[in-house]
Amino acid sequence: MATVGTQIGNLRAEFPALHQTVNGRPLAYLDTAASAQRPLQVIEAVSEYEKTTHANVHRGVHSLSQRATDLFEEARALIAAFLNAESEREIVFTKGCTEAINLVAHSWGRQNLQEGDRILLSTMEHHANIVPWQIVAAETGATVEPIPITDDGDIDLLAYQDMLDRRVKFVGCVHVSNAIGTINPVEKIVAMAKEIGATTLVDGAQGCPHGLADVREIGADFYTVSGHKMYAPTGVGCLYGRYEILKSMSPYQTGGNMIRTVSFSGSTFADPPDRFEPGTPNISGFIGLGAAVRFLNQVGFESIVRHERGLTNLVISMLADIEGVSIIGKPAHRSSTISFTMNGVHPHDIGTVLDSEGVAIRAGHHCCMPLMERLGLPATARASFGLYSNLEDVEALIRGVKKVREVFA
Amino acid sequence: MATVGTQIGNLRAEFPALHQTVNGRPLAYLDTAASAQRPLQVIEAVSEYEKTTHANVHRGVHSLSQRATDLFEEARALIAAFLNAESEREIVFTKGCTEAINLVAHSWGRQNLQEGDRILLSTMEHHANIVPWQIVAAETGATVEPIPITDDGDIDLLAYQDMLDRRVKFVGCVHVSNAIGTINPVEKIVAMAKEIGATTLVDGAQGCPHGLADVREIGADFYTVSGHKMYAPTGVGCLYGRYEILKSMSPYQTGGNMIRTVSFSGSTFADPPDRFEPGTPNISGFIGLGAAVRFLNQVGFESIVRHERGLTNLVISMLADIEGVSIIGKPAHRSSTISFTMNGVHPHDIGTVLDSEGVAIRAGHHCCMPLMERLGLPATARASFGLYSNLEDVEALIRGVKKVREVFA
Amino acid sequence: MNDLLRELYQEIILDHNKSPRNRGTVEHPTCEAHGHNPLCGDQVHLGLRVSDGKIEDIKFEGQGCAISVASASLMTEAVVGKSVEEALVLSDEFQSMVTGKDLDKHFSDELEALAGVREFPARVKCATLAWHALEEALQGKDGCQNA
Amino acid sequence: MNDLLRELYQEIILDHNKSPRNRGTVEHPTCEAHGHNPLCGDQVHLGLRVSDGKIEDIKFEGQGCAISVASASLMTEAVVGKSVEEALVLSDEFQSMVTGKDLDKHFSDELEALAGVREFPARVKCATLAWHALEEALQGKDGCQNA
Ligand SMILES: Cc1ncc(COP(=O)(O)O)c(C=O)c1O
Ligand SMILES: Cc1ncc(COP(=O)(O)O)c(C=O)c1O
Repeated sequence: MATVGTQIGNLRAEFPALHQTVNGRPLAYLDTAASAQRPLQVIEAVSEYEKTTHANVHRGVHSLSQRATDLFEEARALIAAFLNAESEREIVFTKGCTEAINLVAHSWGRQNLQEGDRILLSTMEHHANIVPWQIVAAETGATVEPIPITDDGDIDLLAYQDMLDRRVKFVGCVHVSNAIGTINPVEKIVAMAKEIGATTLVDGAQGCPHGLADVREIGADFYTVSGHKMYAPTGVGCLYGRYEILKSMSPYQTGGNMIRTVSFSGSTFADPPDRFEPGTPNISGFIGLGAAVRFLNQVGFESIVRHERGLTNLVISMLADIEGVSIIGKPAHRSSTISFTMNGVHPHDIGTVLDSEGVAIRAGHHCCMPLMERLGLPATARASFGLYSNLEDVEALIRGVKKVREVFA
Repeated sequence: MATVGTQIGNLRAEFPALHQTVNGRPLAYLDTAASAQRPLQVIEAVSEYEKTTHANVHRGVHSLSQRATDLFEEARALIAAFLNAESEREIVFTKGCTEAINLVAHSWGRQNLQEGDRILLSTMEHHANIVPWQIVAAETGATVEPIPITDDGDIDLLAYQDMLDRRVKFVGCVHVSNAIGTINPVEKIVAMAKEIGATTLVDGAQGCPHGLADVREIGADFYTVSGHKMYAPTGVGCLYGRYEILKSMSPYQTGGNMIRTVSFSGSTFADPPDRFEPGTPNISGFIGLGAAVRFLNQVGFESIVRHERGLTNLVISMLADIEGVSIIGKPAHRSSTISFTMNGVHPHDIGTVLDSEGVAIRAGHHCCMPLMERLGLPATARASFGLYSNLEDVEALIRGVKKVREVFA
Repeated sequence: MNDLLRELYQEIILDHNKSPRNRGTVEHPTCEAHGHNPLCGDQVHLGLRVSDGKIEDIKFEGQGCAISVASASLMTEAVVGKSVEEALVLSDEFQSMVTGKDLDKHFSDELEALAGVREFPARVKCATLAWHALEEALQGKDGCQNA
Repeated sequence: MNDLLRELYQEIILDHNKSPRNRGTVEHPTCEAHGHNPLCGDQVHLGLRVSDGKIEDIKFEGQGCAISVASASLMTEAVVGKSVEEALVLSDEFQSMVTGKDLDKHFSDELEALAGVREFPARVKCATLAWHALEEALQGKDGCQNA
């Protein structure tokens, strides 16, 4: 047990936000699935840029603008390599994972869906990968249907197989469930969808921080990324899209930089990724994303995953030992996110008691209302671990859960 | 002349990016209209947040999330007061001015425009306030028409008056031209549009940095803001909308946080501003925007405007003295942006020669192709001044322009 | 347990959470309302029978955290038998208390038990959910102001 | 004037900018192409008469900065009389030179005059605009590869 927490434990010093007390207790930040803390390397890449290099990108002949553009495009190259994309041109910068999905639903969806077409989404999707499809379905006459899940919290592949027919034009699936931690077999899900010619999107918000994001291995047409879940700043994310499919799509948001020509009689548009990036981008944020990729590459996912898995297994076994605690789901593969409930105690009250002990967890529906309904739960308490989590965090959580028991004895 | 540059000159120390050499010369950053540099106060508000407070907002019961939410909503209150909005609920956070306009075109436009309706936009609009309207016009059957401008670079109010009839449903106008510096009489333009019942949007990207943004005085239904032009980080902006009109609009992007309920049989949506803010917002960026507003309030627009006006008048008179230099436009009111051309020298070459002297200006169409066409110019050179600009900047510019003359003798 | 937490989860609260009073449905309700907190999923459904401007009966159903359940339970006890006007004044005062706007006003021991929520801004909405529903039931367009 | 700038704006460049060669239109062109840099608005229109695989005539029109105008002018001089294949090889080599990919290869004095652009990444596109148009004219679907 002692080894689990020490493998990459010295990295913790790199995360300033972790070193504080909350309600008089050392902070145990177990809300990494909602948003990760940033290493100094990322924070400083951003402030260094602001202090030395800032200028608008792409449009300037002056040196500062050129340097800013170079850093910005370097970030694109870094994330392209991180995702194992074939080229930087396949990376569209967005403000987050939500925007990336909206872009696909709007541009690809309205262009390609029609009356009677079927859109399949897993029951465990985040609202970000449900609501945009409901909107496009209402506009086009397509239907949105949930792919069932098993009681263990896995996608029911047999039921999915049965749903597939030629009218299925789109399949969307979360890579890793933010609510219950399931790692979905997205290669298989994508391959099955491809057999009937459907277009596919994998919501990679929770896949990227755990080293699972290899777009060529996964094979989906689209893969969406959220920066702040992978140790980068808020306000950045990206859409990976196969170049051919991006190239076939009409613009989403429009304005400066995405055009070729504008006149009042009509406008023409640039090639991807520019076509989808109007306006001044979040330059400092994307430079922060590049720094986060560098940081993750340096640490290496092998040790990150080993570390997170060790802590996760430990927490599951320790929670299971506490009377009245239920761990939600028993998926075949799980990331470092654990949802649980306690007999007779609402998750919100769990959250408040834990917070009074310095333990930060999330309580609620985790933007997954359909999943909650399927599980028959109004809400869960969720503890999620990152590369900086350690044994003290685990101990604080377990102590806190026992305190909940006491309060609600 | 000596007093002009010294009024608020000590503020310059607050802007680290200004204190560097470029191509062996002290940087003269005259590209503020493209993107302003940030004061330390803003840079540090962001990094301090990252180091001490970061967590996802709105959805957490834990203390960090509550503190992050408080800071985030404080930023909304600061910008609401800055714009003199009636309430924070009228402020929708976006990733920039471009997105704010796209939101209006998409949500308000598709809901309210139909075949035969007319959309009027000034000839000097930025592409961000043209292309989205072309898209919505193509979808709804409305038409987009340019409001003419005079040779001086002012909106032709008589011609505008003649265009107004009951079929005009929307009027969009830039507050301050980013290309030639015209300050438009937007109160009057809005009032005229209101008389025939049209909805109005003022693109305030270049109005905010000069203290012109008072939404109640202007009276428009919508006013759009770009953070990075007002000394805040990139990746943030906002849409001001009268609450009643926001309330009437259907969602734009969709996903988490903007919903009331989600199920596969249908979803319902939250009230504004939440309705328009799906996903994790750019928390640190908006906190930076709040810090920028605080900074501007401390400095005070009276001295900022006096300072910028002094430098601008000086530059215009000095440039006019140089053989072969033409200043573009002679608007009734001008902000601190000056476009110019030089006989026999393309603006790009001006930009390159100036850069070799450490002077950063912009050269091109400034995302205003229709304006350039109206002016009969392929491009201009543009120098733009901010609150930190000083006499050395002016001298460097003039020296640089003389050097251009030499090179292209 | 630290002091703030003890203030929040007082005996009265825990008791009303475990054994909520007035849970169920009113026979022949004259007005109803539904409260919902989309951030956490808490739900409360209120049924009232108001006659001659007086709340004769009030019951609630729903699910939520200890604070919202206890608050709903305490609210029903506090307003049953009161006039509509009295109930609305009490609602106002209660909300001032839990949002910290009014620190002086004192309440019955029962309602005062919820004062601890002040120190937990994320939980204020839990405490006010049932009261908002009450106001809506009494004033809303489907309400029974004139019943 | 600093050295890099002098390297960029060499006499030859300034001369070709002031007095571009082969400006105008070709009679009976066999292929044409249009180049456009949306970032700065530079435009170049090329007309060629290719016969028996040889560029018999080439002319350009358009507007742009000194670099793009001089580059178009120098390009037309360099390729006229050459075979399509030779012109395409030269185009490749020229682009390697100005992007800094090939620092060893040497050119005629005229073309070599554009090497200074290497140090100005923002201007590389100006120097290659006409050459891209040339490639498109010779290879594009409306081109005259087989003319
Ligand atoms: C007048 C005007 N409108 C709109 C924009 C677009 O703003 P942003 O790039 O922040 O989206 C700009 C800036 O480029 C501008 O100057
Ligand atoms: C699985 C999943 N998808 C999508 C999102 C939305 O990401 P963002 O908030 O960055 O837009 C999240 C995060 O909340 C998530 O966990």
